[in-house]
Amino acid sequence: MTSRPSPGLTLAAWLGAAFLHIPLLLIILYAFTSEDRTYTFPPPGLTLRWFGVAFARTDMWDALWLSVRVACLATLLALLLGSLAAAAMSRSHFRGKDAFSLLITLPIALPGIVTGIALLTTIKRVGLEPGTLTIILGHATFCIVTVYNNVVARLRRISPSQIEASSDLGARPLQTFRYVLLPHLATALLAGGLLSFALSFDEVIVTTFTAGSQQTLPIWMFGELFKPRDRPVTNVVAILVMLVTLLPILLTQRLSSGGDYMHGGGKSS
Amino acid sequence: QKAQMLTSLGQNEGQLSVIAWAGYLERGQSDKAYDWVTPFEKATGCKVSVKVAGSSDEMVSLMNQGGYDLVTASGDASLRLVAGGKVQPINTRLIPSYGTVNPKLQSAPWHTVGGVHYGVPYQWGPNVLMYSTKAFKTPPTSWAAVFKPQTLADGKPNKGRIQAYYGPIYVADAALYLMKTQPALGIKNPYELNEAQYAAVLAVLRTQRTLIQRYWNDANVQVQDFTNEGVVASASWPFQVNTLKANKQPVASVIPAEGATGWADTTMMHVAAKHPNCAYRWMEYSLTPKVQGDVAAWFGSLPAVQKGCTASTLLGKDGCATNGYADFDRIYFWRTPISRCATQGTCVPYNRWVSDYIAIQGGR
Amino acid sequence: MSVPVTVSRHRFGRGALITLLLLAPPLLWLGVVYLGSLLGLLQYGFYSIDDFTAQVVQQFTWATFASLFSTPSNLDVIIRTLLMSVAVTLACAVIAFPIARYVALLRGRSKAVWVVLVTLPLWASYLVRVYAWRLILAQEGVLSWVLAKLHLTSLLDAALSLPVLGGPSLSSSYLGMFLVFVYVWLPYMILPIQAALERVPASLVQASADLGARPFQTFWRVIFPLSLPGVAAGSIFTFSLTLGDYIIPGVVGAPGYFIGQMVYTQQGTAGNLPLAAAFSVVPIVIVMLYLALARRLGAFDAL
Amino acid sequence: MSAVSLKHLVCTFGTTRAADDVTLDVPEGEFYSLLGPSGSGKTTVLRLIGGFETPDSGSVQLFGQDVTRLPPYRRDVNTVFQDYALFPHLSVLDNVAYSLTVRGVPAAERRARAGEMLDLVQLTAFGDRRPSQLSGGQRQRVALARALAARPRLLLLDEPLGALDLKLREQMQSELKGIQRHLGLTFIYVTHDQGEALSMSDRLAVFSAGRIEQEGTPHDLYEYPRTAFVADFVGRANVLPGERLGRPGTQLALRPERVQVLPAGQGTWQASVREVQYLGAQTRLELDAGGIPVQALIASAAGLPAVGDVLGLRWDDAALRVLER
Amino acid sequence: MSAVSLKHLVCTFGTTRAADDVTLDVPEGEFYSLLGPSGSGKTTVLRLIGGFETPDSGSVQLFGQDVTRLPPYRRDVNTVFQDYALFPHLSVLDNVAYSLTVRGVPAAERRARAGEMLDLVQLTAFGDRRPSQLSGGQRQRVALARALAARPRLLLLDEPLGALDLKLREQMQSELKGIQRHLGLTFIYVTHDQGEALSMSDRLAVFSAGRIEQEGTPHDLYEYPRTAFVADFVGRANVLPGERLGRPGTQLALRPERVQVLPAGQGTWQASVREVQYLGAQTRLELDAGGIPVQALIASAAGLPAVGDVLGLRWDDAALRVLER
Ligand SMILES: Nc1ncnc2c1ncn2[C@@H]1O[C@H](COP(=O)(O)OP(=O)(O)OP(=O)(O)O)[C@@H](O)[C@H]1O
Ligand SMILES: Nc1ncnc2c1ncn2[C@@H]1O[C@H](COP(=O)(O)OP(=O)(O)OP(=O)(O)O)[C@@H](O)[C@H]1O
Ligand SMILES: [Mg+2]
Ligand SMILES: [Mg+2]
Repeated sequence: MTSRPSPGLTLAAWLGAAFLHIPLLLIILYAFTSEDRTYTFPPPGLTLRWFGVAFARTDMWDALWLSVRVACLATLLALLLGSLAAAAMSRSHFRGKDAFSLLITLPIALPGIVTGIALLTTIKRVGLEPGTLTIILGHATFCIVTVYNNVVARLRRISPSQIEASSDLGARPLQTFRYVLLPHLATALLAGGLLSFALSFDEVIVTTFTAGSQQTLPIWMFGELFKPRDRPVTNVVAILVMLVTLLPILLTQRLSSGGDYMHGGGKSS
Repeated sequence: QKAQMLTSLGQNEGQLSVIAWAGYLERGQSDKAYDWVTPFEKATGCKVSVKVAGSSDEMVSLMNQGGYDLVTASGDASLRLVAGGKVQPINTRLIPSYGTVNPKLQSAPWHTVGGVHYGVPYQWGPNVLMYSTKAFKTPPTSWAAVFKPQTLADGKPNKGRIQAYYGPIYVADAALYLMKTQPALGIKNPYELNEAQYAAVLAVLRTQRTLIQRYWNDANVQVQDFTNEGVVASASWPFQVNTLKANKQPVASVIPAEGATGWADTTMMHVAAKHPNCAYRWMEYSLTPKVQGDVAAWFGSLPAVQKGCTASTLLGKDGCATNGYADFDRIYFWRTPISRCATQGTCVPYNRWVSDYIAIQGGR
Repeated sequence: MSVPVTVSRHRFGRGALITLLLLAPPLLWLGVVYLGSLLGLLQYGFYSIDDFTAQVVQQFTWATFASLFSTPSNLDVIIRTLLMSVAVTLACAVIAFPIARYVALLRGRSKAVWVVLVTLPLWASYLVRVYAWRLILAQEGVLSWVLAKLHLTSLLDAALSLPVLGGPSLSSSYLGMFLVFVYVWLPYMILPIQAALERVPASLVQASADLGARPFQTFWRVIFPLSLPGVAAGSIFTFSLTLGDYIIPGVVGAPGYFIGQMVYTQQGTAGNLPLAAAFSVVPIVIVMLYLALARRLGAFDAL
Repeated sequence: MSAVSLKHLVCTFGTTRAADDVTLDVPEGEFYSLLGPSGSGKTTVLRLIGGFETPDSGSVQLFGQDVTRLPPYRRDVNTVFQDYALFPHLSVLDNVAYSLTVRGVPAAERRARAGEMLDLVQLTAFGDRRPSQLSGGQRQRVALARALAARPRLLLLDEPLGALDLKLREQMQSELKGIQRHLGLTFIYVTHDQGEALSMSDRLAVFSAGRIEQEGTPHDLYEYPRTAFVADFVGRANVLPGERLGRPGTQLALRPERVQVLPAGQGTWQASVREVQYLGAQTRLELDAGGIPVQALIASAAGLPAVGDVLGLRWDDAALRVLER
Repeated sequence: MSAVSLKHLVCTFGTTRAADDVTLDVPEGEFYSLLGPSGSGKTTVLRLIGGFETPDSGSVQLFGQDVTRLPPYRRDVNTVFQDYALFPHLSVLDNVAYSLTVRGVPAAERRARAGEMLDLVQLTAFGDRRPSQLSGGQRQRVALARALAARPRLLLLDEPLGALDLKLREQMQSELKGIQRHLGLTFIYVTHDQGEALSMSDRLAVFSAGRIEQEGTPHDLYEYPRTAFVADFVGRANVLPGERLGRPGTQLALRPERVQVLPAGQGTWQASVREVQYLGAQTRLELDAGGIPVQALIASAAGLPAVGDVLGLRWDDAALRVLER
């Protein structure tokens, strides 16, 4: 029985999708509004002006660049720590294993403001200067879990006999890692990495507490939303980010759907 | 520890980092005409970086974090910074233009403690009563418009159409209202309230809670609320009034008979500022009449230097009048309420204002 | 079906030493730095603030924690936030389920398109989305405009006249805030549910039909219980994100404070870090309890 | 009345004809097997009967009623799935009671009837366990009890013993057969194990590439295979060219146990031993008779030849079967 | 020299003694099987030889060298895994060449040698495919070729044919045996299928609960089982109480094919037919001889009795084996 969505289900799904996307359409619409303060609906007129204004904002580009750097580095750090944790967890049982898995989940399960303030008190206590470094550390803390989850799930799917087979065929542990484990994990790492990039890229609350005088893109937007003028510029930037990120989303899609062959090592196809 | 005051200026450090209200330090990114940071950078070689803060509280916590040189603190933050030892005394001799500052502001209590100056006045402004000219056929003359339930000129009650500022400092607005309308309470200064006075003030605020549509915290959101949320009266800033008028919305503003609270911002310097020379140069530069006028034009505020009213083409010649320059004497500027107060021995301190005002907003 | 697999004692190498080496860096970061930070914050909860100097008094006291529960307005904040988090989580689950089920049933290209549709909102800036909702919810905003065109304004008025939930307009009522919360966190609920649904073997659905269950019965007795881990995983996000958010309650909704705002205001204002710390303990405790529960439901395998 | 009657069923997946003009008739009470190699379409036919696939053409009748377009839950049939498909979130008892639950049978009666079924499959004590806490053979029995609890008149079984090891499989075979007889049900049983099919079935159909190659009783199929495929799939067979046996243009099947081994020089053909496989009771010889490979099965008790020995072969002509091409 | 020599190996998991004092000696070039029911410790012993488990005590010697503490990649052994464990991300050729790749053999030579191995298993044309694009039998061959490409002197095979269907299994059995003979390698072969073990092995060990029950040639084990367990696991056996046969206090094994069926009234025992299983060449009878269940295997060609018939049974006393308790 090839289950097909029933009409009711289809309707519900489309309504849900509309709920998710109408606000996005509105954001797009208001990137073109000719009237920038009161945001009446429907907008009195449309203009391309805000794109020019947005592109001319050097502070926006600075913030964007900082966000990209922060997200990249935080993701890198999360990839490292997350994979290590996943590797450790997929090994034999050890005492405190459950506690550890709880610990890894904690930074994303606790509200950002708690994480933010907690880190801030520590940063102050050890006399660290809030800055790019502290932003990265803050972001990495809650990004670890996304990488961890992806890698752990993948490791669970790799049959242990793959690793044994490699060793059996004469591969030393590093070779096994290079030739067997890494190719298997690549897509999981990519998917986890992208997700953590996204989380870091759009994070406001933790950043508010761990940032020094630098502005990441969301912090810049926050300022801009408070600012008296040029509100549509934030919409323009939001659209920009959406367009640019569509590409990696599509990419992960590809990779994760192509991931089926990954457990095709068994007897039954 | 009390930081030592600088006695002479040295080499520029080439950098300066400032915590400021949005729009206080513009480098022409939003509008090329509004740029007073670039000229400063060109003139001094100090590269300026700005951290925008959304509230006085945020400014305090950012200063606590450290890593900044200057902050444009309002009166409700400045004394906390002084008391917390986060800012250093300013040597006014190193700021030649200090003398041009409006004399009433030069030694204002929110930045001068024991005769020592902890900053340089930057801008000020009143918290005016903004109202809809449709709902009020004649301009309201009392803050009662936002504190007392009443039926407005358009025939509908004011319930659900009133806004109030969300910051706990707004308690002072209610205190000011009582100070003038119930002299029997003996309030002498809206920032210095004993327990009995304080209780009466809270009662006023509780009554107001039933009228409130929202407590506003974002000037832009308030502009929207007046445009499409049916709000008709609120304590507000000239900025919102100007914006709404520019958008042809039917609003006007007034400083009612009781007077008004207001804010006066001071540029203050962190105790551990890493770039003190650039900081002093900025403080001097910030008093330039043209800068003062430009900021006022952009932000809808008033210059701390009288000449600022005439030195800026952006502000225009009526700018100061529009923004309420003449009302200086009727304004009770924001300061942090402290326990040891001048007028009555012991007063209710700010952290109680905070928790009680939060409770009132929550309907308690 | 779970096929019994022989698990070796040493999956990826030998001995406790390697486990320890692998574990050390993440443990150092999360266990020492992060957990240490949390404990450091907690410590402040046992301090108090001096009414006169407004300085933190570093002396052990239960008073600050006690004030959480003895001050009615503080208790209000906690209850208000909890109720909202629970409501948002339930609503997200209800709305997410059909979408997730639909996407899980799709194959090939249309599935890919839908997964992108679901994830895309996550990439549009959170702040911009929240502010966009103000436009929708305003008294003269998009929603009332549409409802007016459809002659359904009375519906909106009825909703707004609800006790507690309603208000002068959607954007200044709990109803509006609730909508925004649900909107913003919805994708976080859809994705794990969809993943869990995809793990329900098709043969179980067939077996159920074979045993005489109608499609709805199959859904209720087989598909739904088996996707609970996904719901639990998603609810960790929606629940805790609502619990700590301070931006949304500041932009839309009725005036009352939420825990996030409270923490934010208290730590900034007069530096009342002790009360802020005490307040942050509330979400910490609730989330811990919740995690323990979710763990029971197998949420950790579904995150 | 026929329990199942399939008429010209066709079911294609892409370009694969998984069921290709299948016509079948199973009388009530019969144990009927579908036998065939992997991919020959056995499961597909079973799924067509159960209602999990819709045929491209042709019809499915159950007990005289056309059900071609009915969904599974409207058919009076139950299935024991190849992977058992037990509900992991329900206890064993709840699994067994599932069909009663969805029909709204009251809890007390439900428990009683599910309990009976558990007794039947000898799992009385396991009602409270989860399926994951059972061994393979026990799971298999739960799947059976669950299907039987619905009191179907027709039970479909898709390689129900495939995952069990040899001893357990043999034990379950006789239990299954016993239950079928005891309850008088109709069983349609899919397997690729010819020994199983022969020993359990009343009748069976041999599938190849979506088609039925031959149908009949085990004895018919073993003794009178019509094609080389059936001859070799049901048991082993020597398929010999008619040229060497005086019947040019034909192929002939000869069962290995019908080949008699004699000392060299005697018998019809001479052959050399290529391989000796000791099977316990019997021993299989692989022989080379002048280029034609021949298998013979002899009792181990007799003396065994060695690889390379030359032997004489003989057979009864009545043991030869002419095959269709 | 022994290829493998295990001395008093003990390996426990928690409270399970998966290998319990296992001592074994396999000469070079032998096809040696480990036979036993599920969970009896066959895989564990294989993993101990391969180096995937470390024994709690005892030692493992390969070709005279003690390797007890060496990791798998330092042992001159290769394994064909139960689930094949092919690398899904590598092509078939790269899978086969894996052991050469990790040893740094130059690409050209690597391809050549891997190609040879593919020729050997008759998969020359499949080098560019992914494992997921192969059928079960083909995957099995790739796993074999991959293990052989490393040129081990000893090959371990863990139920390599377990998942294949019957016909394919029989075909692969003879291919495996052929390759072993052709290359002169030592094979250690794990299976729970006694037919497979008997027909392929030079010698075999029967495992039960982590211990070796009996060891010897297929003929030894079939003809002279020492315990009831071996008698019944290697082939089928009637285990009869000595009391009824004049040897009180003992148990005796009797193979079903050694039971002769006679008309009622004749023979030593009288028995009624409880079940008749047609197996093609032979037919199995389940009989009840005064409360003692007896199986008999008779040629189908003779006339078959029906359920309920009473028959006489007889056997040669030489066919009885006294079992150890
Ligand atoms: N859903 C499907 N989509 C595409 N092809 C299918 C599908 N189901 C079956 N097939 C194809 O139809 C043919 C018959 O499959 P079926 O499962 O009926 O075989 P089977 O006889 O049950 O084999 P096995 O013994 O391996 O279970 C095979 O070639 C198979 O690949
Ligand atoms: N890693 C392990 N952890 C715990 N117990 C184990 C482990 N590996 C094996 N065992 C136990 O050791 C015993 C022997 O297992 P082993 O896999 O060697 O059996 P086997 O003879 O290969 O069985 P099968 O035929 O099912 O493969 C079993 O009881 C099994 O449950
Ligand atoms: Mg099948
Ligand atoms: Mg095994």
